[in-house]
Amino acid sequence: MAPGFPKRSVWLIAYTLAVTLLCVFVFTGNGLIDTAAFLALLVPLFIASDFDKCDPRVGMPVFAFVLLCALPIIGMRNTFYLDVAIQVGIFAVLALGLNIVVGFAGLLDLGFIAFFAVGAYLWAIVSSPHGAALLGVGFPLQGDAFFVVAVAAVFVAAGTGALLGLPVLRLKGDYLAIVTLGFGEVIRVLANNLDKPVNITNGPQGIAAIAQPLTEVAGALATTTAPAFKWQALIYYAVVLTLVLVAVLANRRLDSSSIGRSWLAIREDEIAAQAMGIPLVRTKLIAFATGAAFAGTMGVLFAAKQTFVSPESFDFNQSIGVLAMIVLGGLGSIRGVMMGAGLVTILNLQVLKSLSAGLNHLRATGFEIFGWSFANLPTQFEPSKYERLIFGLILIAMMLYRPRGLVPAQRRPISAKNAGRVS
Amino acid sequence: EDKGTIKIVTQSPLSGQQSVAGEGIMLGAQLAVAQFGKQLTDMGFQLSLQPEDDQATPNVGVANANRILNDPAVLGVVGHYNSGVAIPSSEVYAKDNLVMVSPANTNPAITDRETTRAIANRICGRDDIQGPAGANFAMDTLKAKKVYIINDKSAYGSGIAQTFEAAARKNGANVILSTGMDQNETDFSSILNRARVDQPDLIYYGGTYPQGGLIIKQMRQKGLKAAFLGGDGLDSGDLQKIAGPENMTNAYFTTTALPLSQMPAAAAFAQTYKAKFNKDPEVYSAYGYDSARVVIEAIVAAAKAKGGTMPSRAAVAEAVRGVKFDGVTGAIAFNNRGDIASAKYVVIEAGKSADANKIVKIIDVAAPGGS
Amino acid sequence: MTGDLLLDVASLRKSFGGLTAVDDVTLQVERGSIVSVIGPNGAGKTTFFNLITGIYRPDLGTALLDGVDLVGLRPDQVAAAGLARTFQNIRLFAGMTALENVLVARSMHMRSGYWGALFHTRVYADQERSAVADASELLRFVGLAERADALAGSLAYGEQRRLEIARALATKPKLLLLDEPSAGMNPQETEDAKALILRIRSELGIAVVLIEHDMRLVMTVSDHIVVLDYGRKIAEGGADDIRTHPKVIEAYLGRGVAARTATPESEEAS
Amino acid sequence: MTNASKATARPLLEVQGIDVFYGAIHAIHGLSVIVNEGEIVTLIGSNGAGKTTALGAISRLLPIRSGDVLLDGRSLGSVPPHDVVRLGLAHVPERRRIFADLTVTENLEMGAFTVRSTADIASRMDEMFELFPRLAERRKQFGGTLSGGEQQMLAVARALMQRPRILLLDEPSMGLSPLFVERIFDIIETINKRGVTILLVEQNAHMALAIASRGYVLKNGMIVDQGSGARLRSDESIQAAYLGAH
Amino acid sequence: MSFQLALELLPPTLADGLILGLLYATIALGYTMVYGVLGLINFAHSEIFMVGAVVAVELLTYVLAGSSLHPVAQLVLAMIVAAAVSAALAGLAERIAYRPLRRSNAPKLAPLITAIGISLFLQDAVRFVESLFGQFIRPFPSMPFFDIPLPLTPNDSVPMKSLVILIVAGAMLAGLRYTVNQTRLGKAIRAVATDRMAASLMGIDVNRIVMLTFLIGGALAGVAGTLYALQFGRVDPFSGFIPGLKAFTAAVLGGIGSIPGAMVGGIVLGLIEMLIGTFVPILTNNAIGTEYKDIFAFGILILILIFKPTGLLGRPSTEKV
Ligand SMILES: Nc1ncnc2c1ncn2[C@@H]1O[C@H](COP(=O)(O)OP(=O)(O)OP(=O)(O)O)[C@@H](O)[C@H]1O
Ligand SMILES: Nc1ncnc2c1ncn2[C@@H]1O[C@H](COP(=O)(O)OP(=O)(O)OP(=O)(O)O)[C@@H](O)[C@H]1O
Ligand SMILES: CC(C)C[C@H](N)C(=O)O
Ligand SMILES: [Mg+2]
Ligand SMILES: [Mg+2]
Repeated sequence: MAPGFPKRSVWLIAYTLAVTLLCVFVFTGNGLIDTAAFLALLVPLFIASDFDKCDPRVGMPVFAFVLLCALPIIGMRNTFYLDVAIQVGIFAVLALGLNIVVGFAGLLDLGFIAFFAVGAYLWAIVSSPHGAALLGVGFPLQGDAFFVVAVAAVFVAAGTGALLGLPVLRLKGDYLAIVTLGFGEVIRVLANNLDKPVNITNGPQGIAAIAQPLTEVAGALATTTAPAFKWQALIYYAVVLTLVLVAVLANRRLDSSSIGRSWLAIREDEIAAQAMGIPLVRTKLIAFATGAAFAGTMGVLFAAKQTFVSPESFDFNQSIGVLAMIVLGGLGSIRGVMMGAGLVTILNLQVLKSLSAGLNHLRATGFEIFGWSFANLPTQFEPSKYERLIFGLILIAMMLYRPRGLVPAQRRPISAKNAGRVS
Repeated sequence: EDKGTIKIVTQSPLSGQQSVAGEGIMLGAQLAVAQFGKQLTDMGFQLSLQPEDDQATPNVGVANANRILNDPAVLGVVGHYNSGVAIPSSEVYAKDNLVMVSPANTNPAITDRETTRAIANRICGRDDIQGPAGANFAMDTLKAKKVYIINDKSAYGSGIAQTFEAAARKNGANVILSTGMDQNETDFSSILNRARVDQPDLIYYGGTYPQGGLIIKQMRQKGLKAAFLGGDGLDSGDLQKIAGPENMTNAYFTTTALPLSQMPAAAAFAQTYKAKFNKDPEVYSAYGYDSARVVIEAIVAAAKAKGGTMPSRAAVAEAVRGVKFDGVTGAIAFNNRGDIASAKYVVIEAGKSADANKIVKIIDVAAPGGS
Repeated sequence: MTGDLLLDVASLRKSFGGLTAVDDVTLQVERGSIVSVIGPNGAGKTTFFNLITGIYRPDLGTALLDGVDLVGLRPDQVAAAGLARTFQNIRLFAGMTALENVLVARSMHMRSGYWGALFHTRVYADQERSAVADASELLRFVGLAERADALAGSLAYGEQRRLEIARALATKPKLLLLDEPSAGMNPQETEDAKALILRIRSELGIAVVLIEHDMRLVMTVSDHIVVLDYGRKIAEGGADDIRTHPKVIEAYLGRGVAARTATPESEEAS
Repeated sequence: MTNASKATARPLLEVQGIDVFYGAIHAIHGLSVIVNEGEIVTLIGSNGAGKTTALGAISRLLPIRSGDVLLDGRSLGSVPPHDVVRLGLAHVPERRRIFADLTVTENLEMGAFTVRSTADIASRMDEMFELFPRLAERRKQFGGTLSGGEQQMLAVARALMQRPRILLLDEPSMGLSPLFVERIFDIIETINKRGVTILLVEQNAHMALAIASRGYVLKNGMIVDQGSGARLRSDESIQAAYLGAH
Repeated sequence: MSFQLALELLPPTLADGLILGLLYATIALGYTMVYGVLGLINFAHSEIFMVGAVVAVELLTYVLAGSSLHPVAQLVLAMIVAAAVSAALAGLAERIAYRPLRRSNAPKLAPLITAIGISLFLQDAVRFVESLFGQFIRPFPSMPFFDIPLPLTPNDSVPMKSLVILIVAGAMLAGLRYTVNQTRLGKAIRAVATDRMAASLMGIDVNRIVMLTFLIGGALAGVAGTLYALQFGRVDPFSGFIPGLKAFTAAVLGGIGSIPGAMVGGIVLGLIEMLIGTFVPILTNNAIGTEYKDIFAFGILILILIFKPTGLLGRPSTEKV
């Protein structure tokens, strides 16, 4: 690490402050400028989190400032950005969970979203009027039971993971992939069909009116400029931030521990790993259950935030989406995986939307370029229709440009000095 | 003078299999903004329409909703196409009283939930009437006794199939099979092979036309002569194209929309639509058009009430309930739950082509529960 | 044979389809001894290792390590019972550093793995530190201290062989099975390997079973030599017995080698 | 035992000052080697000296940063790896790389992939079974389940199926029984007599130098010594470093 | 359920299951071949299949409809063009999105992401092109010849198209089997599949073989697309997804990488699906409907894999320790 504060640090701090101020004063509500401002605010996060290049004495405070100050302030002005941050957080934790399974242990899981669904339905059933009808006295649980259930979900999901894992973890590589894919579909189809004979999931109608935590707090804080729903979003933001922190910590600690090395060893050579005394199924099972636990908890949060769950939110594409995040970010690289989650989510929620909204604006106002007016754009070219096409192209381009991910995983040499000492 | 920007958003599937209908809604709304937006621009507002793609997926719809919600310029939403997307998305709109006027969502839950009571509206009918209407028709007119019911496992399809089944059973129908079949499936032979043995009088389908058309086609190809009946999801010019005209016999659907050809005001609408977009209107285009008009009228009313200044979202939501006009799709007026005061439920015999569709029956029913 | 019996294999048999790769093999290893298994290519030597380490399940026979029945155990259980091995076709964790390779083999002896790591307990941290210290020591032991942070896959062949030995030693075995440790080493390096094997016994007190085609190595380090051919044991005994055993010369050594290794070096072995 | 006399002076393979890198690691520094037609040339050196890397660079498995490799005077720089075989160069790689999922027979057929005549392939295969009777016994077995030594035989036999003009051998004696080590060196000499030029990497430096006309000594990716097999074998420093204590 | 009912239902169910299975098998081959050679799950294969289907339907609707050719000739023509287009597309995908990743030593999962990218792109690109000419949901044109009933049992019949599919798909599968087992190309494919580096040492142009594999798989997907449209009567830019997923499942079920495995896996899956879809509701008196068929299908898949971890015909790995 650099001994003094390099000049770059000064720039980083100045830039961060400038963008924050700009965001606070320039934010208009929506549109390309805001998107740009918001994205500009993410740049310091990216730089500051790279402790190899950026002195942590500068990086950490900048990082904390953006997450704890700048983003919440901007988010309260426009909760959409808070919502984006929450979504990124949810997917970051999902991605970190999947990273343990795929990135560390090398088990290709194509049905990861199933555990997310388990958590979501768990909270949905115990905290909604629908569930009350099913479960009877004492239900629905109050919103604040959220925290208890979130912890319970860790174990429920981990248990589900273990239950599935036990028979199938002997399978190799892509056989495991297809079984997990099948499992993911089974969970979705079950959710879609378990409205009869006993109505557990309410089938395709989904479960609505799911309770939210800390609504009194949000209510008490409400003012005319900051109504309750904004405070509610802030609460979720805080919860998500905490969970991301926990997830990162867990990922880092596991990665550099003996269990992390066992996963890696199994990924490299199962037979040799076994011969070195690593129990194959148990070690894989731990990875599977840990990943599932991450997903289950986030499922609870997701259900609370959406206040509605239905099977469509848990289809195969979602599993693939999370996988895309971790591969795009860099398999096995914690920072990369989080960036992958951020990138995909922001791209989908915001950048592509802003782009098509921008083009639409040009069309609506009849903007001309080289004498050709955007107003002449035929409806087939309706920009908002091609967001997924562009997304597809971006995926290809990014992978070709950075085949090992945005932040490729690196094995850090362990020296006797830093052994057993990971933050 | 410039009193600020007002945006109206459409949320409908613009990509994916259902994008035809979704685009119809969006273009209808665009036409309405072009035609009626003048009232607002004359008052000094900038008005624009912002199309959003909800991809027929709840998550996407909700994410869009969150973004829209934070754009203070947005005063109303026209959407969605799928009830399954509209329900969770409207939960988001309700957080800040952003009004939603749905052109197509027939699921009862759209207007039945307390949480969205203030902001959710629709200008189409409800499945708890449409389903039973279909059942009555099946029993009374078609004299169906043995019935197969298939639904597409979507919120809409399973909902309408349920209401149909309940009413049919009440009327004494013998429901031999009631099953789901995922909306992406294209192969109905496992059900139809069995039907060849059971020989039901009627196959009811709760779902949309891409599958509905296939069921008709595969039924007839397997030599099944049974009647086919479904809900408004089948109401599309493509139904016949997919089924193949030669297979279109003994097929019916209920809908809450009069065929365009039957609507007096529709001819002019269809003409301008075609002139503007160079394509014929989809079934739900007119509904998108009228929904957007509802929003515009409500904004105008709310703005006027506030002395010509920018109205609040809550005021617009409230104003929607007072909007009254004769739209392309019929008389528009809402009850206090957001349902259209009086909806038409139409039973149609599907012809060899959409133009050959015949109206069998029109029922006028007031929405239940409202006032 | 006298003394303290460590490994006791009786009547081991394994066939693949029509081929009996190991046929009624019996072998005993005493604590602190070095036993070599030699024989022509395809004689069943590696298969023999695979049978007692749980990679394959024998069709017949027993294998006791210090009284523990190895038959039917999974490879990791065999390792836990105190039997470690190297592989003829080197099987390192290529994407991990040399040090990590060794550390992996220490996992077995680390308590409080998962939760300890998650909650970062003191016990865990101490363990981790001592594991790294031990592993570094083992790397030094095999002469790879300098390569600790190099990826195993980037090491040259001979270095990989030594790393495999270090890794196997990290499981703290009672008995170490080495499958052709000197393959790919030049004579000088083979000398080093020989010294290493002797040090494994003398310094670490671990008994060794050695599969090897380098007769100079075999003849000088072995207390006892077993010869397999077509899965069957055709001879056993001390270096001098084997060197002159006609069947062995016929099937395996050839006259040239028998003559060349006839130099009286066997004293070195003790 | 050398057959240097037989070798014509015409260079078949010329390696001209090549540099090879693994990422940032500079594994081969300006290596130059000449192999004349009909010769057996050996490369010796300790573990990690760069022998395998050198062979890989010659047969175009590894990219060359600078320098050139000429086969028969023609630069291999622009020849795609799979066409090197067609020019008559065969390579028995380290770790054997046999086709685990193909049978012994199929492995041998693959060796003659560039040959189209089935009769020709059959006769070559018979020849191999004669040289390696053990393989004949194992004809139908999957390559992956062969014993280590059997795999080694198969790797050599597969390369010979190509009837190359020059054969690169990376430790062909590895894992072979003493009896068969002698045999494999006999085989190498035999095919050399039949006109195949050979570049041999061996840890069994004694025997390698014994059959080689010339040898190069590689250390840390550089050539530190070269000369006739006989001279190197008697060189004391080389004996000390590579040939063992005596 | 009465025995009588079962007796009546079984023949058409088996017939339909077999046809479905053959279609799965034909698509599955594309997955399994590419997997065999590269160890890569080519998730874009489902869209390549879809493009084939769309092309065939377009040709039959707009180009061949007016011609006086026999319907079978029309179909075959459409099929050939569809196969060519699909093959070209598959080759393009390999060239643009996979080969560069191979060269840069990217992790095994990297091509999965480019594949998803291609899928998304193709879906919307086809939708775009199709919507230029009207709606993008395309019905298979009406060709009465293919509906001519052929007697199956005394009181049951199958349409002509079933026979056509049986013959065409069967012939394709047999042809491929021959190619891979008996020809030089087949041998090269198998060599590349086991060890690319060693294959290159044998004088095999690895890139060319990989390309050929994609082309063959793509062509098969084009054929399958045509037959699929014929059988089910409708295609759209999104109709590749489900059959693709099923075919991939079939490939794994049979033993991924194994060509006979893909065929067996496809047929087994088709039969399982059809039998369950028909009989489970009857057996459970409608308590469990047809919508559960995927649960059963995947359940059976999981069971099979637990007892046969490398699929029905997949050989256990020949790696020796
Ligand atoms: N999994 C298997 N399937 C079929 N045959 C096998 C299998 N494993 C080993 N064999 C055969 O069993 C015999 C013994 O093999 P093994 O590997 O034990 O020989 P080895 O004595 O170690 O020989 P080498 O000295 O060449 O390594 C060989 O002929 C081999 O081909
Ligand atoms: N894939 C690789 N990545 C990085 N470095 C490598 C790689 N392969 C070899 N090296 C390094 O290159 C150098 C030369 O290795 P090479 O394998 O050519 O040696 P060698 O002479 O063949 O040794 P041996 O006799 O052990 O086979 C060694 O230092 C080795 O660590
Ligand atoms: C047009 C229909 C498919 C929409 C349906 N009425 C719904 O509520 O989702
Ligand atoms: Mg062996
Ligand atoms: Mg080497």
